[in-house]
Amino acid sequence: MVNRPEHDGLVVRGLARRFGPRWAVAGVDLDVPSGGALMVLGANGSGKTTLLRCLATALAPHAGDIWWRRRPLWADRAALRPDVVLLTHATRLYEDLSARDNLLVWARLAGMTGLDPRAALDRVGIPADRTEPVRTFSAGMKRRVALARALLRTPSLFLLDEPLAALDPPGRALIGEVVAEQRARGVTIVLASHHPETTGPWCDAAVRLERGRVVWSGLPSDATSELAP
Amino acid sequence: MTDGVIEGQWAYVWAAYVVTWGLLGGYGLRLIMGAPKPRPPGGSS
Amino acid sequence: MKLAWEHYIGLAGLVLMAAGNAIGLFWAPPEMMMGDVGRILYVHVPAAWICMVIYLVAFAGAVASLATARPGADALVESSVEVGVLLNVLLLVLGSIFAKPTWGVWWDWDPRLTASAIMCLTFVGVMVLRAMVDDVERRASWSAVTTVLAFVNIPVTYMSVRWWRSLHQVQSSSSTMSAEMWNVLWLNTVALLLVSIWFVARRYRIARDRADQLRAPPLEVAP
Amino acid sequence: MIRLVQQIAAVVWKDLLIEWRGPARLSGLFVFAVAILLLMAFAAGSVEVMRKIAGGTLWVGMLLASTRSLDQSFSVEAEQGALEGLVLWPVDPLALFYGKALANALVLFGVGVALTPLTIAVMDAPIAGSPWVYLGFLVAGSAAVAAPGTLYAMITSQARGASVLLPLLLLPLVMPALLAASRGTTVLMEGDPMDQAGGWLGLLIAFDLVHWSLSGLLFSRIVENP
Repeated sequence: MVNRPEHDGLVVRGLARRFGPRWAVAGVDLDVPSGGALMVLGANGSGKTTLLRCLATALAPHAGDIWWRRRPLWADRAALRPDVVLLTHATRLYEDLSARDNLLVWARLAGMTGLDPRAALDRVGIPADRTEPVRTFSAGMKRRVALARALLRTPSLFLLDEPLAALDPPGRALIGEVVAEQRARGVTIVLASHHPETTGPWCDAAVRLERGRVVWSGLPSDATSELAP
Repeated sequence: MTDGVIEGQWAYVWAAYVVTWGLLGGYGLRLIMGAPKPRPPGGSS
Repeated sequence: MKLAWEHYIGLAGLVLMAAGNAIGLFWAPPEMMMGDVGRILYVHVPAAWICMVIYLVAFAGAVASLATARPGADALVESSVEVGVLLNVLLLVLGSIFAKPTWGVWWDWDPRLTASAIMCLTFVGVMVLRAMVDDVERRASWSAVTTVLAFVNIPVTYMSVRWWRSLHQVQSSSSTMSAEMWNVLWLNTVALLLVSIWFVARRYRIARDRADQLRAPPLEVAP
Repeated sequence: MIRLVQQIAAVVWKDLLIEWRGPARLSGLFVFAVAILLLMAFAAGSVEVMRKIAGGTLWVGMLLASTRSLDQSFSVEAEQGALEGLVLWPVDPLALFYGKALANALVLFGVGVALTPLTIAVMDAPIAGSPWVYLGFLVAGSAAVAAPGTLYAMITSQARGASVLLPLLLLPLVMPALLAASRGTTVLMEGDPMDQAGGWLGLLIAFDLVHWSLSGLLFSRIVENP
């Protein structure tokens, strides 16, 4: 119904999603060129997480369109999901399994057999020989395991929802490295953040959401000074 | 068929008709009142 | 003030039901085997038939709801499940009243009675589930799923119970009816059908109103 | 198709691994079922009554144990939002359903196998009929509870009052399966003098066919939030 997307990156037009009587995302337009990185700012409840979950096809939009590589994201979700990875607040790990078992389980679900989880765990700084269940890990360690799991995939669109939460400074630096690495590979990034001063330098554009709408867009460097709470 | 009649069988017949009208009438009245609370207890939404 | 269409049907149903019940109580001849107790059949049998009809409507609404996700289909599920359960409860109470003078007990493990009791429980489950879920979309798809399964399960339940009973002794409740009695029965069935249509239609409107309050208003276009 | 089977196998493996690693899940289920068995034996009083209710008791125990295990099967998915992660990973919803249903059926079957010698001993009800047909009842009966159970556990794990809601929805639905399984096992224990076990097994398999096909379709329709 709407005209075709103008470029082969991420194109969002009029996106809206409601929860019960409230519109969490109320008509958002976004353009992220292929290989670009967008930082999404906004207070709690401004719609960042809902936006990212719509981009990840976790939620069906109630209005509007999303295209990825000129393909309608929701309609083609079965084919496009392997290209999109979302790193959420929820770790999506099985708490009774060890870090190693978690990676093995998820790898096998993705059809990867014979994976050695050691390398992936080394990358995020979790000792691979730890056999206790993830339940006993700290919040930051769980997030590292979740990151390791995300890195098993080679997405073309990488979505990070508040990736710095619960992480110590080395963990935050790790996220920065990962983002840089992914960008070097041409992966497109959308990142929701409360820390523009940290995540700003990783991105080349920024928007700010308020009550489900884009109220400001510009360079990440301007976001830091202008919009600090 | 009067000799096989069970004693007081009309009581059952009346009970059946009264229950029918009571149940249907009660539900109908609630619908007319416009604000029925027909959901079973244990939750509100 | 113009009345909604269902009120005419409801009024007709009410008049027919009053007339049909009166005929069943006072004019129709006593049943051959059971005597006057057979008059219970004029409310008992229509309740059973119309209950199944209303559950069939619920099933159709559930399939439509799963296929189209339209709010109207969900409201139809909500209203017809509730009216179906109402008739189901009526059916069970009447069955119990009927069992006492005919079989000497308040409850009999007759296949139809047993199966309809199980059926009632499955649909009550749907109603409780609806009450426990706030999100309108989830509630719609989940109650549609449970309604479909509850309905599909009816014949399976009936078959299993009948088989179970046939291995013991078969309780015969069937008896030949005169043409006169059939006419009275049909009159009462049509009356109950009309009344039930009024129930479902009224309840449907209430369900639509409530769902609209839970659903966000249409989004105005951003300036 | 091959991909689907691989994914089903991966989901089964995952669920069984979690079941195995989870603290005292399996043994808890088993003890729960045993407690029901003992209670019924006490309530029965005499040996004649025990023999009559042995089959029914076994299946009531299995059924009540299943509501616990099904609940757990999805509470591990709900705990950290793994269910949504699985859909996005992406795991085919059909593979997800059949994998989880299969794992649940296997767990239940295991409980049934472990419970059998105890039932025979406690209730003094040896299997006079064919043990293979008895095994068939265990397989078909576990499957009959697992298919609608998996679908309903997915739903109730995301609703309020999950632990009440699941048995409320599931028990009336599986009533025919319970009837067929408990009647079938009971006549087997009596030596099947009237050759009824086959008929009950047929009914159970018919129930399985209906629910394994329908529940899979319905699950894949609703597992994605529309």
